[in-house]
Amino acid sequence: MIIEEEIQQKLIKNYNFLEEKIRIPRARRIYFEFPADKFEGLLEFLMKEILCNMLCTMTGLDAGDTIEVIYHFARKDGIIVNVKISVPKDNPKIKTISNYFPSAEYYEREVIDLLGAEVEGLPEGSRYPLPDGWPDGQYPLRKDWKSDVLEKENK
Amino acid sequence: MIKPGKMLRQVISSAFKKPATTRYPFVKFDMPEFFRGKIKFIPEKCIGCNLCMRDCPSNAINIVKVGDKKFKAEFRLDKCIYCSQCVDSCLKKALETTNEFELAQLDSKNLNIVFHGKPEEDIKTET
Amino acid sequence: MDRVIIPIGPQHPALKEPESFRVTLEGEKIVDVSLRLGYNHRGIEKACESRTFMQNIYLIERVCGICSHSHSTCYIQAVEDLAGTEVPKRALYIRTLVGELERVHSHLLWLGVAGHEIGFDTLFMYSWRDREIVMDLLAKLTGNRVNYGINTIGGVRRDISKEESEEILKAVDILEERTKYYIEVATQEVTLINRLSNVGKLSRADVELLGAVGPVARASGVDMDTRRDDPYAAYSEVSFKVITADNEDVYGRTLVRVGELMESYSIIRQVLKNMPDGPITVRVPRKIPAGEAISRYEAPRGEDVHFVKSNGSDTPERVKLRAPTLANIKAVLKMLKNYNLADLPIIIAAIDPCFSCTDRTISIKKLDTGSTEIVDWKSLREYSIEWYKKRGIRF
Amino acid sequence: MVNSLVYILIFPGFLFLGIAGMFFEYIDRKLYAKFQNRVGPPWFQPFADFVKLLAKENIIPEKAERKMFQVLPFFAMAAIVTSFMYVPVWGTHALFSFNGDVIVVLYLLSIPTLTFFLAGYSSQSLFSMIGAVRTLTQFFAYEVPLFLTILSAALLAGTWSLSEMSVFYNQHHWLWLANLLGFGISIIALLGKLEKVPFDIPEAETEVVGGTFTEYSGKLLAFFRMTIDIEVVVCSALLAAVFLPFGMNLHPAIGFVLFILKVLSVVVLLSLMRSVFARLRIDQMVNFCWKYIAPLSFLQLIINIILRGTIK
Repeated sequence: MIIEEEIQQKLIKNYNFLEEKIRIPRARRIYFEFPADKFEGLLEFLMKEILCNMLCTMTGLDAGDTIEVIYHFARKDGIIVNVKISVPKDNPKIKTISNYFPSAEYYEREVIDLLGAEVEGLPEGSRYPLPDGWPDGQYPLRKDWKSDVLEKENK
Repeated sequence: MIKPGKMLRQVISSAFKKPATTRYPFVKFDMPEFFRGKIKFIPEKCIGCNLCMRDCPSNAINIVKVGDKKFKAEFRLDKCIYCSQCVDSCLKKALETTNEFELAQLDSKNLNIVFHGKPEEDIKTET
Repeated sequence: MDRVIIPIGPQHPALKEPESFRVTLEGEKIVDVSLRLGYNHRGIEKACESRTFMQNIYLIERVCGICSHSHSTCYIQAVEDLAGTEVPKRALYIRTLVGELERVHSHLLWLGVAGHEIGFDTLFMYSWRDREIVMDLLAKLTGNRVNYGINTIGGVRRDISKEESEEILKAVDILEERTKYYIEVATQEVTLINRLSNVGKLSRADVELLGAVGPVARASGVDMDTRRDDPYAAYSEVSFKVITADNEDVYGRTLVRVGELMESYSIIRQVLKNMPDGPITVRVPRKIPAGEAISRYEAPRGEDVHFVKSNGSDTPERVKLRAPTLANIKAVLKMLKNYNLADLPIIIAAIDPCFSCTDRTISIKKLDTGSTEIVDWKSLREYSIEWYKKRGIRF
Repeated sequence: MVNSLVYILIFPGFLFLGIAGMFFEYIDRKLYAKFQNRVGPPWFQPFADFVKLLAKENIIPEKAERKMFQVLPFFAMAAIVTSFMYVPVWGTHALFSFNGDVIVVLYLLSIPTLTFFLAGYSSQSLFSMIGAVRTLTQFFAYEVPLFLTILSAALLAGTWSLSEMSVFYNQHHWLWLANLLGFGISIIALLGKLEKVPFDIPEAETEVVGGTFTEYSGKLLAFFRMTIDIEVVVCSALLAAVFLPFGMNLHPAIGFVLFILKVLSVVVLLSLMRSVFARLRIDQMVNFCWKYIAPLSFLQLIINIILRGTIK
């Protein structure tokens, strides 16, 4: 747990509002929340100082009034840094990180399609994973979304 | 060492061997004893706790009470995914897996199997 | 020279699953590729939200047919993390054993597919024949050839007897001999080497930039393996080498995979030798405490990542899975450029793609809105019967 | 008139060649399966495939040139059947022969390849087009060595007629051994001609779906497949007549059995070759043919010129 604590110290040193907010539930797992508007700065800090040079994946979550996006960054030695940002549901705008991690493109498209987030700066491309004829405004992973099939079966 | 036709020797020798293919429909295939195949229900042991119904990932089981401590089980084999979680969940071991795996049917109605607790007359007199 | 765009997929013999590559060709040379994923979206992540933690094991196992143990173990590790379960040692060893057997079967499968993609059908038939040994073994151990269903929250469902472990050791001996033969073939057969080497180059820098994982990364000299970096199950107690190669091409990926097969045999032997006695499962309450957990697993194809969020009830709030293929897909697009059309199948196959892991969506049967008409299975069948009737063919 | 009809329809025309083609296809598939430790198809499988395809609907793409598309399979078949008339079967003499028929046979044999190209081209589908271009590219690579080796055998015999070549080689018993190198080369070239692994590049299914035949279905495909089957017999018979010319002037029945055995040995060689190699890329194939096979066939030519000089 020594390296994890070092990372914690480094993060708190740079962003003192994170004090007491970083959770390390078990070895090699670090979780914290972060304000969305400062995220880009943190990203560079994570890449340069903490050597998180791999993006495991991105998770989109519907948390009631907000949409949460969790970025899972991995280090070479197996430590995962999970950064959660939240944006309001009525204006779900996040900035793309595909200029830092090209592999983020598909994860971001997933968040767009399934949760209705807007990703600024993402290059044009085909949608993923929903079909082209999918109606606008239907976001399957939002909690209030129900497919017709599921409704029928429940009756 | 690079050479063409490395597999030549084995290719020729396998021409004189017995083929590895099992001639399946003509030769019966023995599934291992604990293969997770069709589910068997033993009505005498069932206490109607409905744990299996709750744990089934695909809603394939329906246990109906047909009389005092008597239960009828309906299995939808077309819905079943053969995970046999119900067998694990059952506290009284009223469910068992069999290694029967040839379950294809031409009519989907035949995939609905029902295990009665007692012969039909018994149930009628009781209810 | 004129450029032509040819569609590889959604239906194409080179792809075992529907996925669409649009390839721009200049003669036989590939100059550009664009990709459309999502044909296999089955909505598993959404479906997970309406099932209990227990039921989800079987759902997630069915994300993919080949790496079913990988996905279910990865998910269960996250759930056990949340519940704070101390899984019995013996259960961890059994998980490792099944995981390695699965890796053997997946890599042998890959070897066969790779052989088929370059028109080497004999290799395909031989390696799939040998794969049957592992498949039968898995059926005997777990009760099914593909969806093993060995995992349960808090342990495993079936124990391994003495006779079974002897049987495994015997089978491993046979497989080891066969794998040595395949290594010989891979390093000596001239047509195979000609087709595989210097194809689909991906430099080390590109691997790190594009986030490729698994054998693809290791074949470019990147030394990463979740089994060693983030040990789970019993991997911290067995010794094994992480196989890497510096070829940076499809040939390197082949060598890494057959090398990993040999490592898997050694891991299986160690696991069977050191397997401790004891219980195989502990009871875990149905309701999992609220929280978030992320879990990683080195699937045969690369790193598998699962994220589980619980809200304290018996159903998860969110389950997110990332299969290795999605991480590798950017690298494929990069690898394909400037190679021959003939190399396309093997380059795509070299990442061992599993598109059904990659996509996971909703079965829409009827939605009246939208531009396309979505027809359900029954009316589609009626339509086709009608169509044939008009042409005088009756069923 | 009746004679010609019998020649064309029954022997050695469509019927005989069709049956022989199916028989050798069965042998090839069964052997290929045996080499791969499989069971393989039953004996009637090629015939069943043919009948099944005949019963299927013919689908012609809207964009395709309808006439060309429909005529080509029969055209290819006619060419290949005609060429067989000049190949000696049991005796030293073929049904028809004249001085120069070697060249006619070789050209008639290249017509099916050209029809495959045209078939791909007139289907107007992308995969067919790529397959068609590949067929043609490959054609230029293997055809020269094939021609050279057969012509060098003819050179040694000092005649341009296949029948007279047989007569010559039967008089000079051991001279056919001089052509063994040429036999090897022509087997490799034949793999290219018959589009079999490692040279099945034009119809590599994992790359270009069905190659030239992507758009073909039903009866038309059945006839194309029949053509390929017959091509195997005719090409093997040609190689057997040129490179394995012994025992030609025995009793016709023995000669016929010998002919079948010779063709069989060529077919066995072909299926053995295709089970131990991976498919090459088109550039590798052209390279291989021009770098190794073509010079070797020139060597055979030079050897035969020298031999011819010493015999006289």
